[in-house]
Amino acid sequence: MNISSDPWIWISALLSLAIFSFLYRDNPFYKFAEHIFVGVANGWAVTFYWHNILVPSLFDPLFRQGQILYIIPFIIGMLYLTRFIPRVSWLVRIPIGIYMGYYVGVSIPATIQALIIKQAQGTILTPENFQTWHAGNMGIVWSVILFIGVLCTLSYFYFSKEHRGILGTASRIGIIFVMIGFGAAFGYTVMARISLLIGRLQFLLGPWLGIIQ
Amino acid sequence: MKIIEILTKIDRRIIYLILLIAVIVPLLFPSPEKVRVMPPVEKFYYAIDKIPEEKALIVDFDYAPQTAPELDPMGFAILRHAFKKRIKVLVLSLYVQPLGLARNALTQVVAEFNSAAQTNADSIIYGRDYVFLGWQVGPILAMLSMGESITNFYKVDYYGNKTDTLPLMKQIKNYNNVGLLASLSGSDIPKYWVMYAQNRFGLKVGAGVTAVSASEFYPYLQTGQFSGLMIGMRGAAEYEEMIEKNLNIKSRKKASESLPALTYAHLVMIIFIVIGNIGYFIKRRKK
Amino acid sequence: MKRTIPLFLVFIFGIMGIIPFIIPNPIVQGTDEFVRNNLLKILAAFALILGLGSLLKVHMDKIRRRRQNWGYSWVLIISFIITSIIGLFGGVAGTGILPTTIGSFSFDVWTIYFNVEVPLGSTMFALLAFFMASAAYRAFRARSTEATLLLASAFIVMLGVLPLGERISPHLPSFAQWIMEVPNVAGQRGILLGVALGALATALKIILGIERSWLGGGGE
Amino acid sequence: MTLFFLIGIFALAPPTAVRAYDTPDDGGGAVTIEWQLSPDDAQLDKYEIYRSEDGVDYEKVGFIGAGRSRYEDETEDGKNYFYKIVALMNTMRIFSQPSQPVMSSAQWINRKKLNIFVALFIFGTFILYFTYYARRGKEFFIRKIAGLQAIDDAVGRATEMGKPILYCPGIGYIEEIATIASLNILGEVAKKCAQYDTKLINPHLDPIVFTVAREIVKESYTKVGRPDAFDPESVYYITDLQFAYAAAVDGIMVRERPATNFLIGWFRAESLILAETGASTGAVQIAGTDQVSQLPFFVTACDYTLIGEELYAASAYISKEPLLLGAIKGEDWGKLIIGVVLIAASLIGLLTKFPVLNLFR
Repeated sequence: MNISSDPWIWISALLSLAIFSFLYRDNPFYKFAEHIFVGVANGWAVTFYWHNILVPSLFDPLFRQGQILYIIPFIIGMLYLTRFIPRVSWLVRIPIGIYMGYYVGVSIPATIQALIIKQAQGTILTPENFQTWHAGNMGIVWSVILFIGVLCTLSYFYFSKEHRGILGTASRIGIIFVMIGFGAAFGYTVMARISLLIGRLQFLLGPWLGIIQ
Repeated sequence: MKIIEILTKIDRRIIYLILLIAVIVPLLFPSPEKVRVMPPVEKFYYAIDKIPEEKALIVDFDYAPQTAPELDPMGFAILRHAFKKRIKVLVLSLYVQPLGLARNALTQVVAEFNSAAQTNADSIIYGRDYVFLGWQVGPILAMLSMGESITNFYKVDYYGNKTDTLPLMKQIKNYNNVGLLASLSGSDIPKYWVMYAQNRFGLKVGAGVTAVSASEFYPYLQTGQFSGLMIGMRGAAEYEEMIEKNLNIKSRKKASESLPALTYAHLVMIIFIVIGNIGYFIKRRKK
Repeated sequence: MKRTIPLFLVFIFGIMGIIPFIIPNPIVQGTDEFVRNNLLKILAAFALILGLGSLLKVHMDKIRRRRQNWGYSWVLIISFIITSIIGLFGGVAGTGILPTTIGSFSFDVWTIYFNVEVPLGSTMFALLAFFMASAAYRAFRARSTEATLLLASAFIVMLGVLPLGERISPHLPSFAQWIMEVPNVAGQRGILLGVALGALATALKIILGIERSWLGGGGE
Repeated sequence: MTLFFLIGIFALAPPTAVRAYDTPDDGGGAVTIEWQLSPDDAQLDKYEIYRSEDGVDYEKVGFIGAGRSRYEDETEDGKNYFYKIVALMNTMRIFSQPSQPVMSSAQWINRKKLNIFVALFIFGTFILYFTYYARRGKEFFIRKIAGLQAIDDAVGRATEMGKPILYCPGIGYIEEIATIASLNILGEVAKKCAQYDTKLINPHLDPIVFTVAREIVKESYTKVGRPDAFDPESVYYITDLQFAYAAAVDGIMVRERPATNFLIGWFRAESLILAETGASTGAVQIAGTDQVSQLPFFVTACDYTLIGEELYAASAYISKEPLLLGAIKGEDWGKLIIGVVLIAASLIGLLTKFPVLNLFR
């Protein structure tokens, strides 16, 4: 045992324990720690927005180098502040409109290609796709299962008809695929959460208490 | 019947305690475990390994402290791999919270290599072998702009140097000079790299993700949109295994050390699910 | 006007986002890059005002009206102000006008990040491991065919990802891998295609001004 | 042996068939050079690319590893260039024959991306067509959705037991489709509560969602003729912190013991905490989200779960909002088209030699 003498390590350890205390029940220590978390996270963000973005990309060119055109993005950006001034609060829609318009615009072709066309390409039954599994002759079987699975899952999310007859059967098969997928996600999530706990305990047992390396 | 009665009414504090013990005890006696390397990680490894010498690797650190224990080992392993193979590296974060973790991983791995280096050629030198682009606002803007010109979007690097004065950035102008982008993220960022950088500019993308989103990302691996996929602590352990076996990198294997604890904790989970269900079925039969 | 101008901007910038995908000509690409690097990037930075502004407003309100637990709002605001002052005036490299060390004790923005932010953030999610354990015992029941299937596939994957699975049977990890690659991909892809269509519909409606909920309140 | 080896070196063969052409589908400023690998490729260190503007003086512009036969060079548009490829081994350099002159230029259309715009046109037309008709008052059929049918029973059960109903809209902002869908369903649940005179509890994380929700609930009470029964305290704001919110909702579940918990909206990691606590109190739970990673917890711990798009469809179904109904209908046609295209493309891929996958790049 070699308990740390660094005050910062003690601060981190005590804050960690304050969060863990939530397991017993919600309590003042936990509330205190959670509010600090949000405060510090935002302070950190402000720091880097200022030093990394606003100063080099806007204030330096505008005020030091006299590139007067930068006044335009500056003014549009400042309109975000109108959100908190009720009488002119509609002006906030201008920067939001510009940014959201562009963001939504670029997402349209990107969504079609990456999430629809490419996904369809991987599903189509062709000799090339059978090879992608590196499973020899079984590749054909896997491709067929995948193909049927995708069609059936799609039919589960088809809302324009009652699920009877063929559509009913297909959607019942579809939900089986969905549930197997959720099961896999569930199993992996167990691993994810435990990994995070391990990471935290490694810190508490290591740098703080000095029990492990 | 008494036992069943007890088993169906375990207090949750007892459950917490059992889980805690199952994790702590294996941590007290650390022994890194070996894992079999599965195809998704193997693909990832070779995608980095085969980056031609005129191209660079971009490592995108995009996980917040919340998911760092899963993703940190991946970042370390990839950086070790790249520096050992003398692949040029650019490091960046698209969000501001992960920036600290990116800097931490980079400085640690560089120090590791430079403390063992004998000559200037052996060392990992800033501006020649790697550049820390840091963080600029607007994730999707960055993904799109770097396709035209990296230095126009990242005008200054993390340390405030003008990027167009760095020797490495004279060779690496845009995605045409990038062999692979490794995106380590606790959320959907790897998907956005595919949507924006890959579709428009043909960038190859490898993804390191938390185990929570594993099943969501597999469809992109099958279509080849991801050149590799590394999932959670197990994926990181596989990568550690790969670099040790192939490149003889002997360093701390954080993920592999955690595997025994992971195993016992999983067993605890499985046992609790089984007990819970046994109780449920007995109760239902009684009714 | 309060609606027309924003809707017009959404439309124009939406089209500007789509066009460069198909027209590689340097005039188009150059304009696109210019707008991104000089206007949109700065707007993205200013957007922090929105988030930060509402956060502070909510907590000031809480303090003013003495709502339940209003004292903690002070904790949030004070920790925000302290971190900001240290960050803004101490600088990110510790070279600002504000000294960030007293003797051997340093309190620059990095130290705060690694010793406050990182432990708090990672512990918060580590809690979930415990909730997962109690949920495993109390809630995860094979109460329907669907839930049974889900649990079965979860069991195989949970064992398959561990080195232990390898010892039980070398086929177990391969089987888990197969589940991820074949049935899981089929189910996920079916969901994904539907979600992509939904996103596409919403995006089109926003650009064309049919979907206007983003305008929020604030008058006609 | 040595002699043989030397002959091997001296006979180092150059790359052949050097072909340079303007890189297609780009914005100009690039030329692609392709060549046949040298027969001695296996022994080479790399290839170097030499360029000339007059066909006489060549300068090195780049290099590429052995085994590769394609290089893209940066050029100035409108200028003629000649290329030679050099096979390099140690210090030996063997030059190929020069390429034909080539000039780069910018294109106006990227033909590789045309498929995206065809798809955009098809999907866009369907979505906009149905949205348009829905706004003009045409009604569309949407199938019944299991979770929704349970709402009636759930409210009835709560009334019989004299217990409240908890409606948790998740932690999303107002922009999320899931949050909007959840508010639509909330409106309907509130109507039922007003009719049966059941207490509704509706806690919030986001101040804006909270404001909107209060209006919606109030309106629902008015619509069924019970404006007096609306309790403004039933819709309230708790906090904007994720886990603090989860803790508070957990507290409500344990103290008030609602007969039914609705967990519908945009959820992250707190989904597990809420669903588990709810299940342990014995409440009937109806959940729904489009966050795929949270769905497994809802499916195992809740009685009914609206999965992904089902949530959107449910909100369209229950609210009868034409914009939502039109979109769902358009998306259904989109799915139908995807299904048909998948089948047709597979038939072409299996029965003919047509490279059908190339259409889906």
